[in-house]
Amino acid sequence: MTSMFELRDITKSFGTNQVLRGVDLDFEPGRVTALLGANGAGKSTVIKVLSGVHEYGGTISLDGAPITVDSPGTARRLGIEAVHQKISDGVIPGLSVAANLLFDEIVTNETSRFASSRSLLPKAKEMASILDLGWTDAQFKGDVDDLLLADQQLLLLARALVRKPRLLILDEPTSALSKAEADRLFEVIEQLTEAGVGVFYVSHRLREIDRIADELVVLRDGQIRGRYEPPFEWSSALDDMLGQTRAETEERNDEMQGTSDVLALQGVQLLPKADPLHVTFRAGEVTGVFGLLGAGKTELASGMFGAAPFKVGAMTLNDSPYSPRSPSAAIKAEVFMVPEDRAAGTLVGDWSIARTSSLPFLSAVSSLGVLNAKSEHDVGEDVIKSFGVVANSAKDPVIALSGGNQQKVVVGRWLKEQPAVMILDEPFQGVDIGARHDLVVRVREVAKAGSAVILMSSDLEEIMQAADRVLVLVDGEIQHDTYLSQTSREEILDSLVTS
Amino acid sequence: GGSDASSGGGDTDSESGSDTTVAAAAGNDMPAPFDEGPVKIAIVQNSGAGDYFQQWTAGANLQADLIGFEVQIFDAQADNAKQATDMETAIGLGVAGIIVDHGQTDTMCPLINDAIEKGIKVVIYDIAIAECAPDAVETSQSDADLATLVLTQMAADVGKDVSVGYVNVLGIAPLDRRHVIWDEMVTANNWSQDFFVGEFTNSVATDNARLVDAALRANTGVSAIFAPYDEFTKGTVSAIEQSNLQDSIRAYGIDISNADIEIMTKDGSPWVATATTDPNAIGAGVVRTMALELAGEQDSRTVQFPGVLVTQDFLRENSITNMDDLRVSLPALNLTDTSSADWIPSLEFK
Amino acid sequence: MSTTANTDTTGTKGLAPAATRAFSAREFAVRYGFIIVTILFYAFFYWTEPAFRLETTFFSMMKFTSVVAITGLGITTAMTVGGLDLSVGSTAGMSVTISAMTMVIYAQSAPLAVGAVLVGGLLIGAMNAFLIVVLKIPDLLATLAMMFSIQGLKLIPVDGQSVSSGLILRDGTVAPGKFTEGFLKLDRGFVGPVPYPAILMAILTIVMWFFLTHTKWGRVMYAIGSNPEAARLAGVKVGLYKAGAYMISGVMASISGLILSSRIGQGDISAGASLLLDGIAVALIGTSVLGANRPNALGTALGAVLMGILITGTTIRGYPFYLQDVVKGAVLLLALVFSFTLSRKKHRHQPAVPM
Amino acid sequence: MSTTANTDTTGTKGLAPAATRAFSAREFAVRYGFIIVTILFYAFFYWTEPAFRLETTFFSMMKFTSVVAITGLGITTAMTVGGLDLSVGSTAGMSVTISAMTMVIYAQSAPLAVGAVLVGGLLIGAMNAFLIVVLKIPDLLATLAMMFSIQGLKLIPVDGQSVSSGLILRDGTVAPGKFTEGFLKLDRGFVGPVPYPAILMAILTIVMWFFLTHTKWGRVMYAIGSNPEAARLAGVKVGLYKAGAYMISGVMASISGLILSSRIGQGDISAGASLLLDGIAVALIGTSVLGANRPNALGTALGAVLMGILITGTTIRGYPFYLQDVVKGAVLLLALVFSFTLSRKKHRHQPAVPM
Ligand SMILES: Nc1ncnc2c1ncn2[C@@H]1O[C@H](COP(=O)(O)OP(=O)(O)OP(=O)(O)O)[C@@H](O)[C@H]1O
Ligand SMILES: Nc1ncnc2c1ncn2[C@@H]1O[C@H](COP(=O)(O)OP(=O)(O)OP(=O)(O)O)[C@@H](O)[C@H]1O
Ligand SMILES: [Mg+2]
Ligand SMILES: [Mg+2]
Repeated sequence: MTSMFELRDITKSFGTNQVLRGVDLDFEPGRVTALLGANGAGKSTVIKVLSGVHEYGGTISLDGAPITVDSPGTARRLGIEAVHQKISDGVIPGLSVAANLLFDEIVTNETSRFASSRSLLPKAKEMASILDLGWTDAQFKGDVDDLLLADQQLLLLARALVRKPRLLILDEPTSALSKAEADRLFEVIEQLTEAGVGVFYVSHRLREIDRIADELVVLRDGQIRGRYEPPFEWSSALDDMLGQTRAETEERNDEMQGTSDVLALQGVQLLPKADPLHVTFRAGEVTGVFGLLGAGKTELASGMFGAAPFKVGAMTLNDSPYSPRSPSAAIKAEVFMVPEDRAAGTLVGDWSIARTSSLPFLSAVSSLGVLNAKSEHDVGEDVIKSFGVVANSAKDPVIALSGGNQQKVVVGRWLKEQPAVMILDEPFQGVDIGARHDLVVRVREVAKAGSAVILMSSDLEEIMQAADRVLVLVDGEIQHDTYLSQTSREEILDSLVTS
Repeated sequence: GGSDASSGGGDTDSESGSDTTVAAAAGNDMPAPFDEGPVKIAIVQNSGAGDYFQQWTAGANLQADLIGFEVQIFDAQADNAKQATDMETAIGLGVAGIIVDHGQTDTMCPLINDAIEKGIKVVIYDIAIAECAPDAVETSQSDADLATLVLTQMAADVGKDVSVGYVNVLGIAPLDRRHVIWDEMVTANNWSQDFFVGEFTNSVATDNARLVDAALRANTGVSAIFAPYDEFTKGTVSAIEQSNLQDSIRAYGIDISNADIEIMTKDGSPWVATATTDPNAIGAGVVRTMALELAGEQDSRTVQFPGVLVTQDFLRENSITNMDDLRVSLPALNLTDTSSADWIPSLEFK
Repeated sequence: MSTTANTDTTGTKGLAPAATRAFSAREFAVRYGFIIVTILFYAFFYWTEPAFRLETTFFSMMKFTSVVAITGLGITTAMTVGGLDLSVGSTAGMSVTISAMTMVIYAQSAPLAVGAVLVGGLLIGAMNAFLIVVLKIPDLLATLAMMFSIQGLKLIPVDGQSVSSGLILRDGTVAPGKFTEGFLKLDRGFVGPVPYPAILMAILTIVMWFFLTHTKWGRVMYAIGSNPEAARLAGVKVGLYKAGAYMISGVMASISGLILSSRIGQGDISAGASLLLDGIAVALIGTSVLGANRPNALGTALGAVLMGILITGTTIRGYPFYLQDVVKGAVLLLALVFSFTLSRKKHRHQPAVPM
Repeated sequence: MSTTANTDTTGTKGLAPAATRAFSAREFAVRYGFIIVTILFYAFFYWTEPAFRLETTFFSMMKFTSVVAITGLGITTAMTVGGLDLSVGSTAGMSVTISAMTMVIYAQSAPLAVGAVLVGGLLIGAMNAFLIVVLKIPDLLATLAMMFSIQGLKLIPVDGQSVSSGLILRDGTVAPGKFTEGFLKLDRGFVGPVPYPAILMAILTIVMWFFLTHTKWGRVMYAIGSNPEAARLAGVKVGLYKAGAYMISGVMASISGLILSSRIGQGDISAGASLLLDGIAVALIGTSVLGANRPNALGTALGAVLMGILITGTTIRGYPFYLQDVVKGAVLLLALVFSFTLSRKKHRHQPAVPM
């Protein structure tokens, strides 16, 4: 029998960089096919081929008949809906939330060509209800830009789900979502599969794959290296994914407990309605700040970094008053931060790895303001080596790296130094297990060497793997503060709810 | 550009100076409509910018004050469409008379006729409207006269059968009139016109300097250049100096101003002669013509203001450094007996 | 539970508060500041200058405004797709020459002249689109190059001369035709007391406003201007829409060219020179009207009206032209302070410097 | 570890192929096409026009080039921080007036005039910076407003007239001073056969090139132009650098003003009018030189030189000015095709976050 969509020997290169080398994939109605692969394996590229973004070699056939997917429009007509990895590739700032929800319908004339903004509202609400997005009218009418990252991701999902396509493609849809939101998404996916929709699901989160996938395909270096039926054989799947390497998932027994207080917050108010919070971060340990989306992690991080100074409250750094009005002030005080949104927060045009890495520390690679190309290049190479970035050389543009490798660069450039405080806001978004492991090791080294490391994440796994001490943040208030050895996953999750 | 009219005339004007004397004292009994109160008129200028129009406007203002006109000035900054709008506005204002200073025939004629139909007297300066608006009074400085004066001088200086250059732009009434004479003189003296360049941009002098400079490289052996508009002449002069040809090439222009005098009298200046009228005096003359027209004493439909020749030598001999010195040395510039009447206080610019 | 999380997260930052904030002094200034400035200026001139009160003054002001406004509408359209059209001034100038040639040199009828001009504008737009969409040249550069080219090209057939009846042709004969009465009516005609150009301006403004805000095409154009990649991924034929926007811009420019031509009554080669900067100015001012923070037709028209009020008012007060420039600049600045300094909104569709 | 995985991937996309690609015909066109065009034009005029071969022609060509080039360098600097400076033309014009006033009306020395002009340019830059950085007005709009304002303001102290010696002041006395010989030397002086302006242009080009590409300040400016938020989060004082860029732009403009003033020899009020568009044109052309795809000093200078070659060459050939515009536009287009149509470079210097 022939399956719904058949991909045969799909190839794709960017310049001389061959990313896909003959990929075969089958998608069946009502089946969830999960794709696992290291950063740069080519997952997003497969998706972009299938959704008509890239030209490609090889054949795609639908119900046995060969087809060509030459544009996103064609893909849609063929019943392929994709939610791409980058949220910024989906939402359209400047248009209302409603218009964004209905944008596909607007383009395909499923709404009247002369529809007024008002007349869009009912349909938009209907769509939002799929994911129980309880937005107010004001929000529906307002600019989509006023939504949080998470809400924007949910909007894009709703937009795709409502179309009940033949094949639904989701590229790391949960990397910005809280657990509850993710669960809701899975329920909907289950409903859709019952209705015969085929789903192509890309994620780094093994638990999610375990939960929803009917089939697991592993991609490495642009080739399929393994296919699995549930229950999935994780150890061998991870081998396929990472080549000979073996990702250690062993118990941790290396907890560090810092002694000297470095950064202390007194009466800081994170969110308008939240109680003031008092907390101290210590050198020599990794403090994980765990909280759902919108809990205030980014507020906390950008407050301490001076990117968005706290309105209420005070801070001391090594017992002297510390109130940075700008990141540059914070950096002078040796407080560093890796921001949450990689594209908007760190990537500069087509800059090479070397340039991107040296940007925060230009004085170090220049004398009397004149830059030293050599030492700059070395900085780049250093980052590549110590973080195992997949790249030819420090001259490669960061933008051409895969998501995970980009993240290694932007985290790595800060860890060359030995800061007093290192803040990482969602540093593992879209980072595969291998890459995450590398990052964790280095981060912990920095802590061991005497920095106070603060790691914000809405993914408990990440906290458990990287942190010594955990703070649970709920609506801008600290609900739980303890060392991991003295608590359990259950206790932490409870502290989320019992507030 | 100095359309600083509403600020009341000559006081802020630089080039006519403040020491003007009223020659024929104001006649005691003025004819209608001047007998009761100030008379409102409008001046609709195509462009008030540049030394020439500045002095023109200044003179007009001084004369207007003496006669008792209340003047509203419109300056279109060389934008013909804007001038049309200005004219409409002026007509709407219900003034007794409108003076139209330069502009495009096709643009202004219909509007001039509108004005005349509405009983507004119209005096125009330097637009060819004889056929299309016969009822308006057409005044002009005699461009033919100016061109003849200076080209005769040029012929005397360089003689026949020589190579000459020409800087001009056609399609602008006065320049066209000067062009006619140029053609005549070229054939008459059997000059060979090696180049004819020129462009009318918003920085005329600089841009034409570029053109002439290039032209001079392409054509060596030119012995004189005629640039019948002082902005052109300025450009020409600086181009000649660029190429260090001041000894071999003479420049001839039309019009004069403080800046021009400085350039002409500077050591080794190639600009040896220009023909001119005093823009101040002309401005005043046009206003006087309007006064006569309103009083019903202007019979002829055309008034021409004669020009005079000013040579480099003359300037040097009388050590003239600015317009005032020039006016002292050349009383003829004052045009006091053109469009004059005993009841009109006429001006002498010193 | 995630739902509750969402609702309260937005509670803390969301739009409900924004709605109430809308009545804070600051928000008020942002929304209405610009309109108030316009009214104040109008009132000021109205009380101080009797001549300004005249109906004739008002309508000749509107005539003046119309050209800038219509050009501005074109630029606005290009701005909605994230571009900018620097060729509008030259296009208007070209239209003046084309119309003059058609009627004067080829002695054709007014309708034909109008047709020729509009087609001309459409072609320029298409050419811009070709450079931008097919040859992938950034908007600013492509239209700048076009600006230079047109400026020169339009003068070749007329040997760089203004075309007016009685023109001597290359073969020495006199040009047979002239500007027809009908054509001259374009600028000089009235409906009651209202001049045609003012009516045209009103109509085009409303049409463009409806097109941009109430139709699919307008929405998609805004989308392209704000996030082209997302639009493309959603299946929008981005190139097609960009092309459309530039063609509209070209046609608008040629329409203002028609009005100019009819106003000047001859193929003035310098016509349209000042139009580009004024057009951009009003289109940019327009983005600040009613706190829209994006290019929009109504704002542009209002910007043009303010510009008209200032020019006319200061002229009647007899300010020298340089003081008029100062006032122009100062008011532009004021409008900008309202929408950018005071407004908290993010701004988009600012023509980025394209590298 | 996964590092091993890397090595095997890297093998597949090793350096060798990338290196070879650099020499594909297309890449070649992108890199050198523009320079070749320049050389071809030069050669063409050189062979066809004896007058063009003259050393004097070459240097007077350089003199005309220098003004545009220096203005372009200023615009380039503003472009590196993601902005654009529309006020350069007026600033140059203002400088002409200021220098004339200082020497003619106040009878001061040339050095003082130069000082006054440079300070003037610096202040304009600071004002632009204030509007953009403090008042948060987008660059295009802020500098547009400044353009209008300066154009008018500069004429107030001189009652809108050109300042030249012999000028009669308001109080009726004759202006005491005149353009000093020393000042006139600025444009008319030579070192050997080389005119000062050409030397000045060369020096400023090299200085700006070094500043932008080899110092940390230049590096940071590019970062800001490309992604201001990223620069800020990397500890850059964005506002400070933007201000710096606009001050440089202002000073550059005032320097070209000085040259103009010395060339015209009087306070011509219309000076600098055509400078804005030419300056932008060369700065934009510059982005395409050597496939840089970002504003850069050398490219800008080269763009100005090409412009100069075209103007001089075509004038010597006796082309009417309108044909020169056509050529200008066509060449600009050609340069653009090289760098944008043929270039495969995806990621250009472009503000990532909308203003
Ligand atoms: N537009 C592009 N231009 C050039 N190279 C690209 C482009 N997109 C992807 N690549 C390259 O293709 C390879 C695969 O990228 P892709 O995004 O598909 O990886 P991925 O599996 O999605 O990684 P991640 O898990 O980090 O998202 C990477 O090496 C990347 O450098
Ligand atoms: N740009 C903003 N303006 C105003 N309020 C905001 C803004 N961004 C977030 N908030 C508010 O701050 C709170 C925390 O948002 P934030 O983005 O910091 O969540 P978070 O804890 O960082 O989660 P994540 O980082 O995973 O998105 C939310 O309640 C949200 O309403
Ligand atoms: Mg991916
Ligand atoms: Mg966050």
